[in-house]
Amino acid sequence: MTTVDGRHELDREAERLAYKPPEIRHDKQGDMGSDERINKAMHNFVKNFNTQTASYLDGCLHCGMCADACHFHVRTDDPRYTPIWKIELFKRTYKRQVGPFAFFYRLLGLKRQVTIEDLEEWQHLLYDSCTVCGRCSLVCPMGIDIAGLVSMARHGMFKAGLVPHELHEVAKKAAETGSPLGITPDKFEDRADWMADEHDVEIPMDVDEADVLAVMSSIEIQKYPQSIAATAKILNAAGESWTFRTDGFEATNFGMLSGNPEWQKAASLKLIDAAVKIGAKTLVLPECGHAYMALRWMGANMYGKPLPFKVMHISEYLADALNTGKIKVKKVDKSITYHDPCQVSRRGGATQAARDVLNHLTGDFREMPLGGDYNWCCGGGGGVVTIKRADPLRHRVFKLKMDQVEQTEADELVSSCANCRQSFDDSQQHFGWDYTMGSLMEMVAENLEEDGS
Amino acid sequence: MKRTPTVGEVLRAKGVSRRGFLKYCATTASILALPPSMIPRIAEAIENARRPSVIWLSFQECTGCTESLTRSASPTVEGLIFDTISLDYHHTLQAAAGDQAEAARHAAMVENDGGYLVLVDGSIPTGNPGFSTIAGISNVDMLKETVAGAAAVVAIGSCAAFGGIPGANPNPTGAVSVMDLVTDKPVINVPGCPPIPTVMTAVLAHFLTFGAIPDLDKHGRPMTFFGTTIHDRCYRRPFYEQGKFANTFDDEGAKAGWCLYKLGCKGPTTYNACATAKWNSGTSFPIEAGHPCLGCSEPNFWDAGGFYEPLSTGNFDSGEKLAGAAVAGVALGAVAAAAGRRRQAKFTKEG
Amino acid sequence: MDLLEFAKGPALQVAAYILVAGSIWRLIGILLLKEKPDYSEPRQSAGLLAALKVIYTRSFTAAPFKAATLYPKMLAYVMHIGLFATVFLFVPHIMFFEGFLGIEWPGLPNNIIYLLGVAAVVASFALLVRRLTSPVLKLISNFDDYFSWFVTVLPLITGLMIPVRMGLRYETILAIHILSVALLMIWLPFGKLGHTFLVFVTRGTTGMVFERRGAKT
Amino acid sequence: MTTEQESLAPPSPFHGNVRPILNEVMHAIDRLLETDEPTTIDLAGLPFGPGELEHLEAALGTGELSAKLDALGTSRIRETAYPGVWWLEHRNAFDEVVGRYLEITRTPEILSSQDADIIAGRARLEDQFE
Repeated sequence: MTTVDGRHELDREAERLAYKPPEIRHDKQGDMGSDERINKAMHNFVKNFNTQTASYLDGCLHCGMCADACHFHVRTDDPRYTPIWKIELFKRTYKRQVGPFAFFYRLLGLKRQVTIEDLEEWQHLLYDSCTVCGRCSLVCPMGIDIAGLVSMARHGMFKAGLVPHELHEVAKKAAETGSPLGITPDKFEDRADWMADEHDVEIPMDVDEADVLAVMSSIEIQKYPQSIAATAKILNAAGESWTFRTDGFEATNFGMLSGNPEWQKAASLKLIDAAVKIGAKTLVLPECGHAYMALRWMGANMYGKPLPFKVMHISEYLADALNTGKIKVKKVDKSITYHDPCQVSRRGGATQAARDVLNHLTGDFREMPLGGDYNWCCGGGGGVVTIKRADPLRHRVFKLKMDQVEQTEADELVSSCANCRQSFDDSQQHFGWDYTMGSLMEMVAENLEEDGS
Repeated sequence: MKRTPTVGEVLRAKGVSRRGFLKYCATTASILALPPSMIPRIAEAIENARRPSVIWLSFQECTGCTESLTRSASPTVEGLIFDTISLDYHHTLQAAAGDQAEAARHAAMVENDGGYLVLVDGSIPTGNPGFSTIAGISNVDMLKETVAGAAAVVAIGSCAAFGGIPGANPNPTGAVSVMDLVTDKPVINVPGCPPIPTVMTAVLAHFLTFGAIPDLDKHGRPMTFFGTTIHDRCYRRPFYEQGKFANTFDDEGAKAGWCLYKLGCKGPTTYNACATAKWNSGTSFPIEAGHPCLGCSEPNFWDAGGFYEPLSTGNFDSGEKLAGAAVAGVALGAVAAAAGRRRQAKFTKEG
Repeated sequence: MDLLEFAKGPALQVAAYILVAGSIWRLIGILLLKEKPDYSEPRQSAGLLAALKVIYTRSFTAAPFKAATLYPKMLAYVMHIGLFATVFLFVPHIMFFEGFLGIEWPGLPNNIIYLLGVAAVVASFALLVRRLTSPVLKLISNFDDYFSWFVTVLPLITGLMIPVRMGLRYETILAIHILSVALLMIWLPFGKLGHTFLVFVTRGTTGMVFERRGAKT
Repeated sequence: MTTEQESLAPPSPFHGNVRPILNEVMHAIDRLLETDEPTTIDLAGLPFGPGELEHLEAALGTGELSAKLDALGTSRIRETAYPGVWWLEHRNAFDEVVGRYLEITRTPEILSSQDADIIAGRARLEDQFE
């Protein structure tokens, strides 16, 4: 599928975990001719058109208000970053191929065929400059979920071999090794053992039957391994029958982010199968935004039937455990503000959970201006953080986030998404910023009242 | 050819004073809707105008137009105009009958060749010439013969102007209007069912005063009287703008004299002078009497929708065809969706 | 047959057929596409009520976006309210609807209608200026946007010309007005003006999908 | 019918068309004073609702002078309560109103004896001596 291989090594120095910048970019994968790429893109755009997407694509008024909601447009004033423009090719294909008047569009040539130049240009618009944060979906007077359409448009781009170099490599590695960072089951077990020793915590691994299956993201395993210990501490304190599984531990889903439905499905099924195997009642997702979207809201649809277990984000689990008294925390004497991961709060509906947790942790929780559902994205979601060439744009966008955080004047900044966290870390380094992003879960783990249960 | 006396001479012979003449001119200006500043010019023109010869032909008509014209008993100021014209043939009004009458017509035609006026009321049947004849002459033939030497033709009433009732659907006699048949002479239409008497006399007064036909609109009607709509000059217009309408003929709105639009008033599309000239010696006009305007001075008013249907009502068929359109929409939508799905299936297979 | 009769009769009739058939065509064409079931466990039940909720709530701008979208939103409100009032609350129009619906409803005084109509025209022109000058709108606009603007504004202008007349005869300008409405009716189902009915589908869909997740709608 | 309608008419003299006409009269008086230019308003050309003409007549009132003219029917020429504003009403021999005018002038032209009539009168007078 790809012409680049084996030239990627982890960049262990960077504040975000990623591969080193490619010496030669290969933003086209495979050796397809232009016509074939166009056909692939079009065919795989077309697969996504159903009643919901069709009504969205037919309903746009071209009012342009989505531009005012998009951080990329707000910060650059570049009209190409108008969200609905990002799906222009997708929309055009719909009108030509499947829409109610497609016959006339084709007959009269009303919508220009998509060209290879278009597709190449749109790679930048669909990947580098969209974090699928969904802010635009909230401003749209027609109620069109533009972010959802971007995700679908990526399917066509992937099949046409037009994914940005790094994102494609990461996704490919995830498909091949089960982890975008190449973390093998053995390596995961090693790091879990290390953390068990380091933090003196019992970490059940590969238990045959358990009520709760806990999973992690590679970003945490590699960069924030203390998360493994924190997860264990909390689940142990709550008295859960739980386990990690080496046959299903990776929560990230780069198949989804890069636009390959098959890889997306494979990644989700791995977790689902593991949970089913141990008879789990609950699968607790780690601090990862897109993992929540992938499994909580799309997992069952990959599975083809309802899941036989509950899927919870760790913040939801924590809120539930604290609210029911399963675990208890000491109050920290600090003011805290919270960065909402888009896929968990705005698009996932779990906005309140983190606030419940924070209110247990501090008497001085400070909501950011526009906090909660209208939160500005970290700028790194949707796979953008992996794309090196997008760094200048991403940093530019991060300014909005910095203003938002600074206005709270809070002592601590936490979030519940490792992807946001590495995006913050990277931007912090870039700007020499004061705030360091912390983890909500780790903060809970650090302040557990041991005998409180 | 004997010299016809001027109007001034006629009036003086009748013992009308200069004051009376000025009063007459003022009234004429009023009839012609000319500004009072025109009175001196009118006076001068009328003073020296000569009596034109007029031949009146009646075809498929009800004599309502003649009734309207003669409603004001002589001597009136309007009546004076008829004193100043030479009505040489009018088979309702003239004393002569039969051959004598026809002889009078021919005499007038010969004597005033190229200078006389022909007034026509009633429409002309073309289906069968036998449908309407006078003295054994079909209407078409008599019209053509009489008009040949005329200066102008005045079609009095909606039948002569546009076909009227005889010409209404299904038009059994094949009735047509004067202007359908007369194409080589100026035709002035004075429609109305009947036309306003002063308007009829005003057309004659204009011809008399200025020796020319007045400015006409696209339907051949004098702009002076048919230049604005009933609605434009209706005293109930403010109620229209305020949205105050009579909904039935006996509701409070009707009693309060509100706008009759909802009861089918055709005032907005009807060009006539009723709202200002009024009827029955200036007493009132239909809307003032509480009835919507029927639009009688407009072409084909009999066939232009119901009298009591509001103007803005569309001429829709029943809902059945709309339902048919809906069914067609469902079918087209289903076909389009099926085509879309087929394309999706094909593309999915092709990958 | 004169122009007015043509406008009131065949023109309006054909336009009505196209309006009905085209709208249903488009709706059915969308609704009969494949529909994928959602097996995810809902956070809360969200059926028709959720759809209705969002159909209503999206009529208003969420507070965080108010400042940025104030100008176009105000114009859009004025335009839509003006359009609604002129179409449905002008007494002669109500008569028109009553003619085939058999029901009537109270209208507004004409002077208020004229005022709202003029406001709608002014707002429409301001929106056009915006479309022609804003870099975003210049980029994303196409023929549909401009033509739809034209066919929407045309009946407003021709309608407002009726009381003013502008030297044209009443029945001529009325006929032109009705023909411009016919043009609007013919175009409505096919271009972006389809949002007249699609707005219920798009907002409703989003309402059901996102309320189900308990997410922000 | 009439009583009912009158009772519904507002009591203000500025009813319907009355107001703009009175306004025009006022401007005409100004013109007369400033440039000596007389004005004639033909009331027949104006749309009046029931009772409006009577309102106008009442609003203008009656002044010091009124005259009756007998020529082709009677005419009444009356100064209104506003000097310089004259109410003229022409009737035909059938006593039907054939014209109504408001003249804003010092003396309506029709009141002056006309040369033609003076000459004719003098001729008649001369005949008396024969």
